[in-house]
Amino acid sequence: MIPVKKIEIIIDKHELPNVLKLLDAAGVSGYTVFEDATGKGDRGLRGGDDLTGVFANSYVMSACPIEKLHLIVESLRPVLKQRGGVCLVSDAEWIIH
Amino acid sequence: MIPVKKIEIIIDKHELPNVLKLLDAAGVSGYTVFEDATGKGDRGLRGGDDLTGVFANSYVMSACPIEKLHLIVESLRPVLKQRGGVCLVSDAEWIIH
Amino acid sequence: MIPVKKIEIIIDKHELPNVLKLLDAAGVSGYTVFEDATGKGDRGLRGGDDLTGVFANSYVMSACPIEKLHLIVESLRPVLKQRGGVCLVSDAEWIIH
Amino acid sequence: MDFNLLIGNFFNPPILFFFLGLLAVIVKSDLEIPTPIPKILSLYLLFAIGFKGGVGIAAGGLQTQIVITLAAATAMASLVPLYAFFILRRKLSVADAAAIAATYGSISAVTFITAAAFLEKLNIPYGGYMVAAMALMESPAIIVAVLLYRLRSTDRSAADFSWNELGRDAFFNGSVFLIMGSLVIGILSGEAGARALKPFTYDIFTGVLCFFLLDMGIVAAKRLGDLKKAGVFLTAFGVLLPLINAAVAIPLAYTLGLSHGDAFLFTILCASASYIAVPAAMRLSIPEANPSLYVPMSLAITFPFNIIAGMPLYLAVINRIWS
Amino acid sequence: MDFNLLIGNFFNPPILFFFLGLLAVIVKSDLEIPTPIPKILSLYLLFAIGFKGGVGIAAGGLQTQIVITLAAATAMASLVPLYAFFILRRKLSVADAAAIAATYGSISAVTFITAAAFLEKLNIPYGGYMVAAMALMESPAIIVAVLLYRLRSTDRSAADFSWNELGRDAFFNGSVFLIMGSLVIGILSGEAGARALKPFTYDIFTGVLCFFLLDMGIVAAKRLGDLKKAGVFLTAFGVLLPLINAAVAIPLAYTLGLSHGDAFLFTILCASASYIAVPAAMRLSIPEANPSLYVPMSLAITFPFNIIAGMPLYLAVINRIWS
Amino acid sequence: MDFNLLIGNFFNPPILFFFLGLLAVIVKSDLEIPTPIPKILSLYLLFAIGFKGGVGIAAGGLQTQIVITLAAATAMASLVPLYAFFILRRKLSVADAAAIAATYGSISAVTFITAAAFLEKLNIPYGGYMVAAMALMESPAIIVAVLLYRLRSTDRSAADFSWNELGRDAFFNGSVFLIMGSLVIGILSGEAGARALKPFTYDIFTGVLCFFLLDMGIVAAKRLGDLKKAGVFLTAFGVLLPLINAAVAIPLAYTLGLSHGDAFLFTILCASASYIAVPAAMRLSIPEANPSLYVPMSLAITFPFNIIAGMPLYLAVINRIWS
Ligand SMILES: Nc1ncnc2c1ncn2[C@@H]1O[C@H](COP(=O)(O)O)[C@@H](O)[C@H]1O
Ligand SMILES: Nc1ncnc2c1ncn2[C@@H]1O[C@H](COP(=O)(O)O)[C@@H](O)[C@H]1O
Ligand SMILES: Nc1ncnc2c1ncn2[C@@H]1O[C@H](COP(=O)(O)O)[C@@H](O)[C@H]1O
Ligand code: NA
Ligand code: NA
Ligand code: NA
Repeated sequence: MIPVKKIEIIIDKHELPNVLKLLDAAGVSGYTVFEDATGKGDRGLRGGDDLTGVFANSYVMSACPIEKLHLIVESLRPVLKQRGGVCLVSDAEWIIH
Repeated sequence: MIPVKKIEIIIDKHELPNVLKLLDAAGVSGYTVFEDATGKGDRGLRGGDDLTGVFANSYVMSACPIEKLHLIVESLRPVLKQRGGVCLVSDAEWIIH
Repeated sequence: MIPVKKIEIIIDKHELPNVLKLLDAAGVSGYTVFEDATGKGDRGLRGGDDLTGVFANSYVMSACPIEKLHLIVESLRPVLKQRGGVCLVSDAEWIIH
Repeated sequence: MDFNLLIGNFFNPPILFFFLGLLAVIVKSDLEIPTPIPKILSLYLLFAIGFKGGVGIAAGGLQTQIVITLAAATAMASLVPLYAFFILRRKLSVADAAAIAATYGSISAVTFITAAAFLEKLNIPYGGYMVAAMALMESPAIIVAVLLYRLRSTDRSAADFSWNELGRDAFFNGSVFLIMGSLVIGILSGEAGARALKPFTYDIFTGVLCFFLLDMGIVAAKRLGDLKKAGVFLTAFGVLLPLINAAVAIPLAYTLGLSHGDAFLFTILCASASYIAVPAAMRLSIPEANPSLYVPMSLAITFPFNIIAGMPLYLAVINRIWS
Repeated sequence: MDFNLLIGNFFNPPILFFFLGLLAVIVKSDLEIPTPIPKILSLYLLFAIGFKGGVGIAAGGLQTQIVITLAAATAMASLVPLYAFFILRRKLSVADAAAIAATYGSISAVTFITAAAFLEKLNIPYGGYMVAAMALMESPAIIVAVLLYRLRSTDRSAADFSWNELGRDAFFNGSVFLIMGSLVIGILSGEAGARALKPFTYDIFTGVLCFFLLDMGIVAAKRLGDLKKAGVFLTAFGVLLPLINAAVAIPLAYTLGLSHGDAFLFTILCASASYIAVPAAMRLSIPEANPSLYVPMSLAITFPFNIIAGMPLYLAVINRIWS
Repeated sequence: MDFNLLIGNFFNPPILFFFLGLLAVIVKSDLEIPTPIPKILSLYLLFAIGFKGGVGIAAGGLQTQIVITLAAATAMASLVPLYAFFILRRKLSVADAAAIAATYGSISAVTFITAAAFLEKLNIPYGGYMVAAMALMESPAIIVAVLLYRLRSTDRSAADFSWNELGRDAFFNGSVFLIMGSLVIGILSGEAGARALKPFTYDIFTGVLCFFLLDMGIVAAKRLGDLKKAGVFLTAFGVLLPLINAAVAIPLAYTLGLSHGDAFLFTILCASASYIAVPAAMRLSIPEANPSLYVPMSLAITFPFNIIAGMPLYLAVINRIWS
C-alpha cells in the first residue's frame, strides 16, 4: 500500500473534457468519472433537468502521488475559479497489485 | 486549501428530498448527489430493480466546515435511525478558488 | 462515531459480481455500488461505449472495521492483479445510529 | 373450454415473455433491461391505457350504469384492505399487515391490460370507463391502509402524520397521476386527438408490453428468494386472497348488472395486487413495513397466478353465470 | 374565429400534456421522466422532423422561392439577436444580454413542430423546406451573440477565443448536427427510404411529442422559481420580443410572397426561442452568462406563450393579411 | 449491375446514418446517444429479428432442407474460428488470437438485418429460418475459441476453467438468450401473436435500426484510434477474412442447394463478425485478451466493409453462380 492523494472534482458537465485534458497534461496515471451528478452550490440547484442538459454536473476522482498534487491542483485552479465547481483533496492508500 | 469534513450519506432514495432539506436546514454550503446507487446492508440487497423503484438508494456527499459537522450529524441521526442508511465522515481539504 | 476503513474499488464491470462475492465472503457488513463509471488507466480509456458494453467500469465502496481491512484487501488482490482495476483505502468515521 | 382458455391465454407473446424473463434468471443469463427503461416502459403503459380509457369514455358518455360501476370499484378498493388487514394481523406486525393490505386493495395496471387484451382476443366487448374504474381503485386502498396503520400502531413515527402528505402520496403518486391525467386528456382531446395518437397508444402497445413483462419476469425471479422470508402463510395468502376477492366481486358485478366483459375486468381488478403505485406510497407512508414482503408477493405470486390461472378461471365462472 | 383557433389548438394532446407536466409539479406529484429519456426523445424529434423535411425537399425540388425563404430565415436569425442584445443591455451584463439574445435569435424545434401540427389540423399546406429554414436558423444567432459578447465584454476570458470552437459549437452542436444530417439523409434516401421510415417518423411522432411536452411542462414548472431572479423586465421581454419578432416577420414574409402556411411557420420560427441548442452552446461560449436566466425565460415563458396565445394570434393576423 | 447495387445499397437510411455517426465524431460534434439507449435499441433489434424469424419458421415448417442449412451454419461457425486462430497466431498471443477468432466465427445481427433489408428491397425471398441459423451461429465460435485458448495457453488463469460458466457465457449470454427466446416465442405464438406485434416488430423496425446505426457509427469512429495498436496485419485481416469466409460459404451454399436469398444471408453470416455477444463473452472467458483489438476490428473495419462493399459483392457473385 502506497500513500496517495485522492482528488475529487465536481464541475459543470460541459467542462469535463477540459478538466480531463488538464489532468492528462498534469500526468495523472488515471481517473474515474461519473458523468452525471446533481447537486447544489453557490450557483444554485444543479441537474434534475435532462431536457436542456445545461445544469448537469460531472464528478471526477483521481488518485495521484503526493508529490504530484501541487502541480495538478494549480493546473485546475483557474478553471474552478472561472467556471465554479468544487475540488476536494484527501489522503488514501493505493493497493499495489 | 482549508480543512473540511466530508460527509457521505447513503439512504433510501425516497428519503433523499428529506435528507437534502435537513442539510439545507443545517446550513451546508452545498452538496453533490448520485440519485441511484445499489448496494447491500442490514436491510438486505438494494437496487437492481428499476421496476418497482422501491429498492433504490441515493448517495449524498457534502463537504462542510469542521465546526458545523456536529450540528449536521445530529440533524441526520434520527432519519438514519428510523429509515436505515449509512453516514460516513472523513477529513479532506477544500481547494479555495 | 466509530473509526472504519473505507475501501474503494474500481473494476471492470464484468468482474463486479465476482468482487461482490469476495466482499461478502470476507464478511463486510455491506457495500454501495455505482454500476457504471467511465475512466482512464493503464488499460486505456474506458466506458463511453454502451454499445458493446465491453469497456464499462463499476465502482464499489465498502466501509469496514479496521481489523477486517487486511483480510478483505488480500482477498481482492488476486482479482486486481489479474483483471486490472484500482483499490483505494482511506480512514473514515461511521455514524452509529 | 376452461382448458382451451388457459392454453390460448398462455400462448400469447406478453405472457410468454414474462416466462422468458423468469427463465433468464433461472439459467443465470446476464440478460437485463437497464435502468431507467423499465420506468419509462411503465410510464408508457399508464399513458396509453389512460388515454385509451379517456377516449372510450368520451365515446360512450357517462350513464348511470357507469357511475354505479365506478362507485362499486371504489367501494371494493376500500373494503378489500379492511378484511385483508385483519387476516394478516394474525401473523404480522401492524406495519406489514397494513402495507400488504394496501397492496392487495389496490390494482395492477399490467394485469388489467393483459386481461383487456385477453377479452379482445375473444372478441368480448368491454367499456372504456373500466380504465377509469382502475384509476379510481389505485388510491383508496392506500388511504385505508395508512389509517389502519395509524390507529393500530404504537410506533412513535406513526404519530407524525400529515393528511396532506398522505393525500399526495395516494392521489398524486407519479403513476396514479399519469394515468388519471392521460384519462382526462383522452376525454378532452376527442376524435382528432385519438386518431393522431392511435399508432403510438394502440399499435405498438403489445410490443412494449412484451418488453415490460420480460423485465417483470426478471425482477419477479430475482425477488423469489425473498419469499422464503415471506413463508407459507404469505405465499398462500398471495393465491387465496385474489380468489376471495373474485368470489366477492363476481356476485357484486352480477347484481349490479355489469356486462359480461366489464364484470371480468372488475373481477381482475379486485383480484390483482399493486407492485408499483402502492409500494412507492408505502415506502413514504409506512416506512417500517418491509418491502421485501409485499413486493415479491404481488410480483412473484399474485401477478403470475392471475394472468395464468386466474383469468381463465374467473372468465369461465362469469361465462357460466352470465349465460 | 380567433377564439375557436385558440380553443381548438389548446385541446390537442401534446399541449394538454405540457400542462399536465406543469400540474404535476404544482401538486407536488413525484412524476418524472427519468434521465436520459428526455434526451433521447428530443433526439428522436430532431431526427424525425429533419428526415421529413428532407423528404419534403426531395419531393418539391429547390426553386428560387425556396432559396429566398431560406435567405430570409438566415437574415432574421442574425438580425433578431442584434436588436435583442441592445434592448437587453439596458438592464443586463454583456454576457447575459448576449446569451439571451442568442436564445431568442435561434429557434425552438418543438414550437415549430407544434405549429406544423396545428397547420395540418387546419389543412393548411406548407413546404418541407421550412424545416431547412428552421435548421438554418439555429446557428447564426449563436455566432452573432458570441461576437457581440466578444466585442463588448471587458472580461479576460472573453479574450481566449477560437473561431474553430465557435464554429463547432454553432454548427456541429449535437442537435443542430442531427437535424441537418437527418435532413440531408431525407433528401438522399428518397421515396423508398421515406416509405420504410414512415411508421417511425410520422405515425408514432405525436405520441412521442406528448411525452416530450409532458417533460417540458415538468422542467418548466421546476424552473419557474428562477424567474423571480429574472424579474419583471425579463419576464415581459419573454412575451414582448416574440411579438416584436412576429411583427417584423409577417410583413417580410408577405413582401417575399411566402405562401399562407410557410409565412406562419416563418413567423413562429422568428418568435420562438431555443432551450436546447443555444443553452448548450452558451455554456461553452459564454460561460459567464447565467443559465437560470435564459433557460426559464424560453422554457417557462416564451414557449407556452407561443403555443397557446402566439400561434392562434399570428395565424389570425396572417389569415387577415393573406386573404 | 454491381455498381447500381452498391449505390442503391449505400443510399438507404440505416447505412447513411452509420456514416452520419462517423461524421459526427470526425467534425467533433458532441452528438451522442446516451447510455443505456444503445443497449435497449440492440435488445429491441434482437427481440424483433428473433420474433420475426420464429413467425417465419412457424409459417414455413421445418423441412430437411432447413435442417441441412442450420447444420451447415453451425459447422461454419465452428470451422471459421479454427482457421482464423491459426492465421492470427502468426502475430498474436494465444489469448488475442482466440478472442479475435471467436469474434469472426460468430456473427453480427445488425449486418444480417441490413442484408435482409437489402434483399427485401430487391424483392429476393429468403427463409425465416435463416434467423435461426444466425442464432445458432452465435455460440459455437465462443466455445471453440475458449477451448483453443485453454489448450494452447500457458497462462495460469487459463487453468481455472468451468464448463458450466463457459456454457452459460456462450448460450445464455444476454443477447444470445434474447434472440433465441424471441425466436421460440415467435414460433409458439403463431398468427394472432404475430399480427398483434407487427407494428412493433416490423413497422418501426427500420427507424430504430437507423438510430442504432447512428450510434454504431459514433462508437466505431471513437474506436478507430485503437486500430493504430491493431496495425496493418489486423486491419488487413478485418477485410480479408470476410472474403475468405465468403469464398468458403458460397460454394458450400451452392452444393447444399440453398435458395438464392438464403445463400446470400448464409454468406453474410459467415463473413460478419460479432461486436456484442462475443466481446461480452470474451471479457468473461478470456479476460487476458485485449478488447481494444477485437472490438474496433469488427466494428470499425469488418462491419462497414461488409455493408458497403461486401453485400453487393457477395450478391453479385451469387447472382452469377445461381443464374
Ligand atoms: N459543500 C459542498 N459539498 C459537496 N458538493 C458541493 C459543495 N458545494 C458545491 N458542490 C458541488 O459543486 C457543484 C458546483 O458548485 P458551485 O460552483 O458552488 O455551484 C454543485 O452543483 C455541487 O454538486
Ligand atoms: N458497510 C457498508 N459500506 C458501504 N455501504 C454500505 C454499508 N452498509 C450499508 N451500506 C449502504 O447503505 C444502504 C442501506 O444500508 P442498510 O440500512 O444497512 O440496509 C445499503 O443498501 C448500502 O448501499
Ligand atoms: N489514478 C487513478 N485514479 C482514479 N481512478 C483510476 C486511476 N487509475 C485507474 N483508475 C480507474 O480504474 C480503471 C481501471 O484501471 P486500469 O486497470 O489501470 O486500466 C480505470 O478505467 C479508471 O476508471
Ligand atoms: Na386488488
Ligand atoms: Na427566434
Ligand atoms: Na462470421
